[in-house]
Amino acid sequence: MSAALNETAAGWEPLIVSFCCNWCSYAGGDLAGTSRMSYPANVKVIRVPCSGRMNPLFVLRAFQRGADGVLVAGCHPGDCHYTSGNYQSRRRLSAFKRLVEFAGFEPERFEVRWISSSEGDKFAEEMTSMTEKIKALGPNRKMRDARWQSVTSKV
Amino acid sequence: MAERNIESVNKVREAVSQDLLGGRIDLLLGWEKGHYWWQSRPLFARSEEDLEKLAWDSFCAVNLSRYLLEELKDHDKIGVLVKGCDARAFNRLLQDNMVKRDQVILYGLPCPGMLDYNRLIEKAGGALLGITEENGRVILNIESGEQEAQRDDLLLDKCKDCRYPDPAVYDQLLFSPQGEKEGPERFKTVEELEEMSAEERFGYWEKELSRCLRCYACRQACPFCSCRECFVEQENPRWQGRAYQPSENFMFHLVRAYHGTGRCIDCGECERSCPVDIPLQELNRKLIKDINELYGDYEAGLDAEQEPPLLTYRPDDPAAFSEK
Amino acid sequence: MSSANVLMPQQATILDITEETPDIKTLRVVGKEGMPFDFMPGQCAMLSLPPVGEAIFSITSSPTCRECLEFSIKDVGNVSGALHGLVPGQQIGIRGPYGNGFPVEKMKGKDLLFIGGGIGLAPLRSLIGYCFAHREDYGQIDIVYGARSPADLIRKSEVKESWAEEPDTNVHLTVDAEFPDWDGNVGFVPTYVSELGFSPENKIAVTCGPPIMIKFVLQALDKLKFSPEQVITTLEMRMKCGVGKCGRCNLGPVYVCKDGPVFSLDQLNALPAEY
Amino acid sequence: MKKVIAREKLPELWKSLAAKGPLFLPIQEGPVVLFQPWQEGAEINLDAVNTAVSPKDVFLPREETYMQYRCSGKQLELIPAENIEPVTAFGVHPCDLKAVEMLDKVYIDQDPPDALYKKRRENTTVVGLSCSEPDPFCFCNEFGVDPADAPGADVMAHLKNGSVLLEARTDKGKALLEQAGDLLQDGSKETAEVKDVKTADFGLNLEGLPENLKERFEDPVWDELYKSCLGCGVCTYVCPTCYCFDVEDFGHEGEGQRFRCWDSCMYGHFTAMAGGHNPRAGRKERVRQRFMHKLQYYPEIFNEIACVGCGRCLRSCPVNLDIVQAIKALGGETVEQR
Repeated sequence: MSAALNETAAGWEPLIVSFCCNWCSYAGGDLAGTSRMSYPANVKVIRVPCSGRMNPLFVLRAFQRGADGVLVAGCHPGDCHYTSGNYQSRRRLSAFKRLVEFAGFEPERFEVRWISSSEGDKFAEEMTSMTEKIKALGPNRKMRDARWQSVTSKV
Repeated sequence: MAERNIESVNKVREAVSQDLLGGRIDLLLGWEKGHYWWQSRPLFARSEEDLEKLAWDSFCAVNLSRYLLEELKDHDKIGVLVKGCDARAFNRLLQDNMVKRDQVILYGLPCPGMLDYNRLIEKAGGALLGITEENGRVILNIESGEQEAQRDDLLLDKCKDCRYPDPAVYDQLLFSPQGEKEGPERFKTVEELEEMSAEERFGYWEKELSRCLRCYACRQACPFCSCRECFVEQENPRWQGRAYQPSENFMFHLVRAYHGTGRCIDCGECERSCPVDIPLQELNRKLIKDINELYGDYEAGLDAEQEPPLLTYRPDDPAAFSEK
Repeated sequence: MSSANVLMPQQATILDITEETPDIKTLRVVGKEGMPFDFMPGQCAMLSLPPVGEAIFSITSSPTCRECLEFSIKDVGNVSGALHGLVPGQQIGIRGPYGNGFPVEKMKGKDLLFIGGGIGLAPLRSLIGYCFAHREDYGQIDIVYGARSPADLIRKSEVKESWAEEPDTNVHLTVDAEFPDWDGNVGFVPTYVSELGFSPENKIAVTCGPPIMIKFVLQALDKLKFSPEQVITTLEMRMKCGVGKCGRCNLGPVYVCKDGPVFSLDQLNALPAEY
Repeated sequence: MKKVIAREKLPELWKSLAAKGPLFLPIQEGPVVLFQPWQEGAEINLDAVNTAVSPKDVFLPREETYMQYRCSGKQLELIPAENIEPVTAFGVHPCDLKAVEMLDKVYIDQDPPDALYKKRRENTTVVGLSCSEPDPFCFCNEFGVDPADAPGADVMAHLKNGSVLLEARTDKGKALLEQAGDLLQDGSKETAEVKDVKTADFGLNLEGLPENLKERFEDPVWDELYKSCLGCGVCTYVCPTCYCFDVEDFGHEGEGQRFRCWDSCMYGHFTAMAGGHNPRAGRKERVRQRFMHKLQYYPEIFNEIACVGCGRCLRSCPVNLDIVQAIKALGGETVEQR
């Protein structure tokens, strides 16, 4: 993850880390790609087997290492490849989203979206809209490890 | 001395000694006095002599259920004195399959709430020789005489807004129940924090968490922290660094609290154990409040049969994010 | 007294890496200007490979080898695993030497019995090499070395060929079970020691290996009437500093990193058995 | 050299000291008092008997980076990165300073000296502060500490009615008072209003305890004593004489740093070896290690018990398993008491 999270030297561009469910959202991203729909290069996609695989540690580690926003994308409720993974993650990530907001993160920094494998357009839209929102919000410094920054800025 | 309870401690002793000396239990987990009258520490009683040390007074704050995790390795059947929170802790361990119901005999102690020595001292405004209690009032014996105070004003933070002072699970209830309480200010601080801007809130937590020593007392005292290996000690990947950086402080405390979602019994042992008084309970209570709002009222540890909210779902659940 | 930070490693380079067994590799290491430091057999060094970290390893080469330091390392953890993944020419950090080393002076004029198991040969090899280099100072040398299988014996050719050819030296190899290409002894090291029936007269026994082997070797030596003063072993502990400050490796008031790792059995018997 | 300063002038003094380098002192941080660096607006609390965590932080920081590394290809560059500047520690109570002297024995006197600690120690000017009111947990009298005087201080401060008497004891101390210049008035005729401070009497008898404990490693008392221990590290982190540390790297394959930080013998991973073996695998072994270190191992090497009676473990242990309980359980109790 270290290389993916470097800030570019010239000007600030937000870094969005998107954890995408292998079965729906990641495929949705593929469809967006093959259909030549464009979405911002700010988004770095990490594939997870299911949105139910999401561990809050992943999200916080992304913020520690330089993410300005984190987006989890999974199958629509009812469509989980493993039957109930996204029903579980809806509860877990709802509680987690409120907790990170309670810790002082702006609500826009952490989002969850349902994107199916046929929704290439939605994938592109959500990634674009997340990027725009984070651009408007500015860089995230909360929970970013200052030591990591000093390390990466010199590389 | 804290002489509230000569009679009640005798009653407790009577109840447990039959079982302990009769061999129905091998060990009794209770409390004994510490160096001072306002300190009580865990007692591991195996004999009549041990039982003489037994204490049950307004300073028995330590949650005993947690000790079952270790003691059940060496004992077949253990008796535990349980206050409301200790009983919920027991249910918590039961739900996590850490203990079996028939390994334990629970002696229920409806709890009037435990007193905070610092509050007593503050109230006394000087040397405090001891206290006596009657009918919800505390009489402080100070050098210049006596001073009276409302008991409710002198409780530990963790007891102030306790809603369930009566044990939710027991084999024998030793005193008459206190009844369910309102706990009107339980979420007051959470709500105040919610009112703040994101920046202010972050600043608040950054400052509070900056005191963290990473002593893990909050974790060790906690009945929901019963993992064999905590993420803190995990290697490859190493999630929790040991540096005292704000980033690492947030990592530990957010994940610790989050792991208690739908599992925290609101006993406040984490906060009471913290040597630098970080308001950890507010993180836990935030999660309790949100779970209640989103997925219906749930009090962890009240009913071991009821499915914890993060272990179940309904297809029409609401979400804290947009689902369009 | 030096004012340099003892925790600060110096730069070193890996000359080459030899695969000894499926999970043991030997690394040859040089400092910026030749040998990073002088040392005695039985001493250890901290090797570091950021960002993985630092760990302590015993030096397996003899101090008489002036070209480089050698470390035979078993892949058991983060640092050892990462070291296994390196290639020649890679730079690492090194600091040391740490510990007391073997009592080579006290051993002078004695017959020597070395008993090693598996990776436990690593510190013994340094001492054995030293004794061969000072051959006239020591009497008859017996080396008992064993491993689970022939493939788990380290430094095989050196042990079998060079050592066995040294004057007044016997090498006794053993493996735990029968193997098709193995014509040597089959049996556990402690049993083999008993069978070989060494006399304790004017002899010092030095043993190193897995804790369970050491335990039974000590029993075997006791049966052969070796007194605790005649038996020497070396201990392994988790260490962070190497200089008796970080607080992990103590047996009572004794710190394995600076007062050990080499102890005679009578010394160990007087200490809490917390190892 | 003796000087006097009015209490209301103290903030000016602190400000001027802080302008010259970091100034550590007891600061009210929410509900607790901690020994921390001064900054504008900090609420200094000199009346607190004890800071929640001992001032050892000044000499042995909870986290200290001492190396940076850079890696590219096969190249590895290791760069010393310690950053040690002159500091002032203001308001160190006699027990805590005695404890620092115990750390000195390990970190300076015992070869090889720890350069980082030594440099910090030499670079620190200590302003000791006498105690006027002990709290119920203070029991430094048991260890021969005089709450009214810290012999090792560069400057000894005594709180008086409305003023503070500052007495320089060393050249470093004199320099500190001279720097303060006009803020201080001559105090050569002043005397400290020394009270005979009596700390808690737990009825301990420490005579011969370390010697007695030598044979008690396997004593059954350990089978009971550890039971209430939760296995947290509170006692070790608040303790002024605990000094264990860990070393860890932070960074990625390209660049990063190495630091040392406090560690605790109460943690299971403290002694866990890479292969999985752990010589102190359970809470019993760890509790025994901690108390034996204080009461037997350290005294065996340095001829004094590694406790100064500051009372922090009595105050902070969530289950009241403290050193007094341990000493009593191990027979270090005056016979008449019970």
